[in-house]
Amino acid sequence: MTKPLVSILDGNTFVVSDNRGDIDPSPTFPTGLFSFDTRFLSKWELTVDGNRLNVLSVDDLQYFESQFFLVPGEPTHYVDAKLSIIRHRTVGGSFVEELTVLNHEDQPVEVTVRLNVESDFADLFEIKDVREKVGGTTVVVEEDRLRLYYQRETFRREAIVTSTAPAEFDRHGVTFALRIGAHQQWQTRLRVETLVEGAGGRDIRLSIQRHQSRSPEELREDLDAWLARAPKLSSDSEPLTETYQRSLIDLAALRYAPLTAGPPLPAAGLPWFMTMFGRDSLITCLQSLPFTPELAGPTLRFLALAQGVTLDDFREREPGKILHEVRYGESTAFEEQPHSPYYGSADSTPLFVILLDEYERWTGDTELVKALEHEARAALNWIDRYGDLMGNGYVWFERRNLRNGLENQCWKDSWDGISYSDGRLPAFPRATCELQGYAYDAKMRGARLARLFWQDPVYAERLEREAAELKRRFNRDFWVEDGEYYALALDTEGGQVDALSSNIGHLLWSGIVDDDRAGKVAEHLLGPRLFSGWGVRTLAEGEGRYNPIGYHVGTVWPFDNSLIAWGLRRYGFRHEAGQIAEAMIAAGRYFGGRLPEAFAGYDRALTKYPVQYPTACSPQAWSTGTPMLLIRTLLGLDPHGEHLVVDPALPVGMGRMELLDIPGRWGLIDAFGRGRAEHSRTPPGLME
Amino acid sequence: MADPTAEFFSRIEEHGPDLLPAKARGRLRFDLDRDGEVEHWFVAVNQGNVLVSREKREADCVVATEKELFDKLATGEAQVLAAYNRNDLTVRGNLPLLLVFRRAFPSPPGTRDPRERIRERFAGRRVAGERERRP
Amino acid sequence: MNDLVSILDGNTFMLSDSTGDVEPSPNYPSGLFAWDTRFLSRWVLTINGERLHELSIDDLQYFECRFFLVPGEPTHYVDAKTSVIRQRSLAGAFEEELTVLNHRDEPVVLTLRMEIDSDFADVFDARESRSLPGRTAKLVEPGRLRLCHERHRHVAETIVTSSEPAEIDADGLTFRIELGAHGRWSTTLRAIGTIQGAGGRDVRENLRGYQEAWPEKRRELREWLDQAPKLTCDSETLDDAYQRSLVDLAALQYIGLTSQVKLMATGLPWYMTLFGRHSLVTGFQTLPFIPQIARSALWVLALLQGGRVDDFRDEEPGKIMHEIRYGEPGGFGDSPYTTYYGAADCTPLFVVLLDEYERWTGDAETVRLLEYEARSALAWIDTYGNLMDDGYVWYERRSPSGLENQGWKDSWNSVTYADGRLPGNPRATCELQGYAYDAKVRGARLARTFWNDPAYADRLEQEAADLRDRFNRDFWIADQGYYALALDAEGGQVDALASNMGHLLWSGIVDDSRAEQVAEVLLDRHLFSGWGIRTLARDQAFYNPVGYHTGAIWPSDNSLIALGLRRYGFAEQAARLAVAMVEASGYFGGRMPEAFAGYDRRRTKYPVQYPRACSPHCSSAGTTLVLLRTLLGLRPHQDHLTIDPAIPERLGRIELVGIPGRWGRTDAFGRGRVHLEPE
Amino acid sequence: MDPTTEFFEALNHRAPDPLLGKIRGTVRFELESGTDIDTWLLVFSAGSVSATQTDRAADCTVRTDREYFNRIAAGEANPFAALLRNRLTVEGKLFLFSYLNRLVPGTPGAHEPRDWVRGRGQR
Repeated sequence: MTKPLVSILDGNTFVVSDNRGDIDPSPTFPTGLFSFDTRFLSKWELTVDGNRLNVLSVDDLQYFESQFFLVPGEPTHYVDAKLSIIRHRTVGGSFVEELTVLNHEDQPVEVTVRLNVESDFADLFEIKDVREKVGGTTVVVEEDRLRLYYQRETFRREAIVTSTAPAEFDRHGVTFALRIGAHQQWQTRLRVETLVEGAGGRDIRLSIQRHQSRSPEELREDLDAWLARAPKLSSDSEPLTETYQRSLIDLAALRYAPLTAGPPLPAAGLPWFMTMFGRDSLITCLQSLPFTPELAGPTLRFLALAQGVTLDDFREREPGKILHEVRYGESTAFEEQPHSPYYGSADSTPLFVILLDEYERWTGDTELVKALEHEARAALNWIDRYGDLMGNGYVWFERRNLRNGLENQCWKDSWDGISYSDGRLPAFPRATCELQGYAYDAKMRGARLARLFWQDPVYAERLEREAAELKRRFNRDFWVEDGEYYALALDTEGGQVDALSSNIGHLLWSGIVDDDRAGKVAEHLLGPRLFSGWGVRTLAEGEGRYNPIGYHVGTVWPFDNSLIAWGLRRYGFRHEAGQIAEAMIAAGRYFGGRLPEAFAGYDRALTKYPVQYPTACSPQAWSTGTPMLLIRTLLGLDPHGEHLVVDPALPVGMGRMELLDIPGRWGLIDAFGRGRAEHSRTPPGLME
Repeated sequence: MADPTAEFFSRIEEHGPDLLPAKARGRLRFDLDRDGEVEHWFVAVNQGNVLVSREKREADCVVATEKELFDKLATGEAQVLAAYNRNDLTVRGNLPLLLVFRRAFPSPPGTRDPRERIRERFAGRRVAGERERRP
Repeated sequence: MNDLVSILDGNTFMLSDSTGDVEPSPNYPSGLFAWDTRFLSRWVLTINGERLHELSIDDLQYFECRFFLVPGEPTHYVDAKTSVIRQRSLAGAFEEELTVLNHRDEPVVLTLRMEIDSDFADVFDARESRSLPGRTAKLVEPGRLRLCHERHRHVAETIVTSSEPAEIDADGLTFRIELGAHGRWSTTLRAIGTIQGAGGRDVRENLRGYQEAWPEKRRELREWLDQAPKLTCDSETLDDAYQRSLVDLAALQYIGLTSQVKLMATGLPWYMTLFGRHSLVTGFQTLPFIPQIARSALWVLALLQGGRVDDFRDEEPGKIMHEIRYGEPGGFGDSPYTTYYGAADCTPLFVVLLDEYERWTGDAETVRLLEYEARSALAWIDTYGNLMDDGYVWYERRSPSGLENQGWKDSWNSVTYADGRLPGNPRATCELQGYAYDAKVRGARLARTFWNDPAYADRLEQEAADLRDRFNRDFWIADQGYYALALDAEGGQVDALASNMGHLLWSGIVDDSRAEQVAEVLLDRHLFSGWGIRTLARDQAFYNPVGYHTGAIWPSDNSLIALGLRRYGFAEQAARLAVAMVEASGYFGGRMPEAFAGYDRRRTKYPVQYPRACSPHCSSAGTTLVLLRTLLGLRPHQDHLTIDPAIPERLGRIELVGIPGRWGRTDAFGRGRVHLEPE
Repeated sequence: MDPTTEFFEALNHRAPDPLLGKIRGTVRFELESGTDIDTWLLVFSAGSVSATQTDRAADCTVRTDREYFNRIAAGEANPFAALLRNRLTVEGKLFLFSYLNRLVPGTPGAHEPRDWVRGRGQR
């Protein structure tokens, strides 16, 4: 039986344990205390008189705080536990665990409480495929602390364990020999400090104000302030309000401060992606602009600062290119992994321009648009120069880092993400359809920026001309005549990679779809092959590689669906957009309002609940942004000049929706909407 | 030697009303097998009154078991439901009627009134009703 | 039991791990059980020798659920190429439909195997898994696997068949299957358990409802829900709890082997059989909603009323049964539980329910027909119940394997002095005296109104009044300001502070002058955790927040206390208790367990689970219904229903439509007006 | 002249570069070789940058050994990776250090992506 996992996080420092609170190395899922892509605790195992404990219940108090109620031995009916243990933990810079042992007996007891502690200092990359460490780990037992450190040349990471109550430390953990009086309790606070060594043996991260260890109180205040700034949603649909609240909190949880920039940015997802991803961050910011615009500015600045200026094959870096991923672990530090940073994605560059424009439309922050003119132009140039590998006006990708670069440099980046209808894989380079959509949108938006803020009408016209040509060419080359949808990609011979996929939904969002074809596209998206009833599948049922539990070839991705709904709305398919929103919100309900990275593509008719995708990342930034974009879509929010246009289209049964204090260039404004029919609840026993 | 089964039936014919609910009514037949030879006991219960005969007549509830076991039931050594659960006693027809009739079976031999034991144990320790309050 | 998955149908249930597999465990009775006998103790699915892992579980109905599985340990980024859907249902027989999906673009050959075994253990032996006397055989027959256990004339059998051809061996079924690209394959496995009765037939054959197919069940469930009053309220939590409770009450019904009427199984997994106490309490709780539950409880318990003195079964004439078991050990006299009578509270409660039942339904016929049994019950109170000849109800077990404590708190350590000492036997716990008092008062009404015996009525009322006086003299601890938990054999006060006192309010034996003090103590922080009232106060020697009867919180206990508070006019306190319970139920998906831990609410965000508590449990399900009754202040008054709502503001509007009773059907409506501080 | 000196000298002949945006600030480099340490001072002022060997305090100090900085200056080593493994340390304003990424050359022999695609034959 796979035990449920419990995680708490504060930016890219996080703890994942089993539901007893124990950490035990597992190859399939990273449990441990992690910070900056390094595992600082690989074992954190509590025993009482040598026995593991069993969980009665788990309180998830805050994203950075949880509490476990435990008893010794396997719980059995009718036999009462004489002891119980409460394990209260928080993470905020450092990891603090408060242990309380309660004696329920009428006489004193003597117990030995022990924590087994180990660290393998694994780089996150080494957890998926374990390998021999090059450096060495040293354990130092001191009077009042246990120090574990790892050294490889100048690279040094250290974990320091201390306890407020007297303890015996040894090489493998810490022991407390206790005598607890009748109905008394014993308590200690264990603290685990992590050290990423930099100048003068001090922690590199000290330069980041945000990194300083923060108390639960500070974190709580910070969270309250964050929630107070966000628009207030009130709605008849409990699942919707639930998922909105959850999303706001998760997005707060995922904020982290990279080494080089001040204000926090959204990390991509727990546990595999607790770092900056160009694509994920840009899309999350697009989704959340109407709600938490404070993320977009810093994200744009950071990505601009890290924009490529020179060529580098190992890192797939090119001038003007926006990064794919930054990592801070050992394998990156020693240039075995290319993530310092890695640039292997073809979509983050156009998306950078798109966000910059959308950001200005909402916030009116012309300063930033002017400040980043050079970077925006460099990005637009990249599209035509380095993106256009085949010199035929499309954006292509092919990796130059053959060791550990990504094969597919679009959002569906698993090896089998791009295939023909019959399942064959096309040769490289590949030009996926959504990339062309993004490029088109980037040019159109770039034109607006050039005209309004860069005083360069000539450049603006040129961009618009190029965009128009691209759209014409695209509708000629990508349209699959007999299937009446857009091909997933073009291959090097200009042939159509003809699988039917969710990517066509992004085309609507970008506006590259010819108006007379939009209807067909919408039909496909909501048709039985793509729409599972819980959402649009990444790949249509019946395609060669379709697999309802395939990462990019059949599962349903919430963020994907949010962009599709937005696109449908853009082309006036109000009802269809509502259908997708309804499905997502309904699905969210079964994940406690927290939409995961992805879930299985089985037909809704077949499953009462959306089926989990094995070990999907959760929370995941752009899944967190999904409910927000859906709300924007349902209410039809769009900035026009200095005003916010509201044009609600709520599905039947969603009832009333009210979004108050939407921030933007207009100050704060409210939006209202109402679904036509009231929704009725079925008793739990009778759900079909 | 005496036949516990026969004694049992003659006793309930006499004391039926004290043993059975006033409103109890119905006809039971007990088919008791002694090495292949079956003897029948027919019992008609009406307003608690009991008429016993040895006829093999139609009944609402027919109970089949071994004579040997029934002798044990008749003396209280065995219990009806336990016998039924282990399939040593089978029933056709109106099972609830047997449950009503169950009240007629005696206690296990040597059973005493629980209150007597208590009285002995606490003899002289206390007089009912009068109790000194302890702080 | 968060990591276990159960489906049930009356006293038949299947309890497996979260992948649907069954392996014997010492800590809980996993497997397919019916009539207290385990018919499947092993039911493990493998593909090419590999165990499966769950993606998710759909609980479709109480009698059917579905597992989505993949072979091997699921990992990120590596897509499973096969998935398995395992859909099971219980309706008489156990059926499991296995569907294997091939997600590859090419054909694949797989070996699917179901490992099968049965130890035919009694539900209690399942704990110690000791092997039964008698012989067990595994017979491989054409098209089926037959497992049988034989002990003397007692024969239990499990027969497993498959709709698709299988290779059958003594330890299970094997399928070698070939699936096309994206193909699917499926088979339906059927396991039937039988116990041989008259003429080798399944003793359960003649029972109505047994062997129903599940579409039939679905229809029955709809009808059941349609009969119950409709609730509309602002609180989704309350609504969930109400719906869940109605469904669980339906789920727990089974048809009695001997009585052949619908009975209430008590709690999954340990108590899937009739308990006198719980069916009486549940009958009482559900009267305003589903009166037939009370009706069948009264009838079956009357039928099984004690008829003789039997020390092994703690049986006495007129005594109402504690518990009935159908397992083999009972049959062979290894255990007294075939029909066990070791309970001192069931007998008075029987009379209490009979009267309450008539007040709601006006079914005088039943009251007349059960006169004899009711009188025998009342007689028991003064004779066998009155062990010390002092007019109180006492208990002391005579059966070596009987229960030490024969009140509702029946674990060994549940009756103690404040300092933790255990009193000697016999013991007279306070709530028993309350029940006896109430039984006499109600019995008097029945005698006068229906049995035409005013003399008897007068006598009962006289006795009740005396009892009330005596009780308030002997049980009241003046310096503490609460009632003793019990009296010991010397007449000393067993002075632990426990929830039992709340029942005294429900029975009406408390002097009006003391009611206020009692209510205060009940809602004081030592007893009231913020989620509910603890079985034992926080400052008592034996207190243990995870102690079954020494600190845990029992919903059913709280429901009777709420009724008691209402009876004495403490509407606000009752509302406070009710809303706490409702909020707790929210964390159990509306399904209140048998009990949960007694930690202070300030300390826990969620109510903490009691280890392996029974769930669903009939009188916990009944509790939600009592909470509604309490909040709306429902009381039958001759031929009318009186309504007197006391609803906390944060529960908002409550509307209960179609409340059945002697008045036909009527509605109740109330709005949140009581202001309470958050706990 | 070693790569380090070349690198810094070249900065002085560099035309004002939009890459540097509007940043102002000073970065001090301490490059030790054996016993002696030679220092360089970068001065960013509104789009232009100058490098001198003056020895004075700055907003941000970068320390490593000369031999390793030669590799950075030649585009062979990655400054950010060096920071992560503590091969190079930074004190003061980290964001100024990150502009170093914009000044150092690309990796020697890196391919123009289009050439890479065309040149597939050779691989």
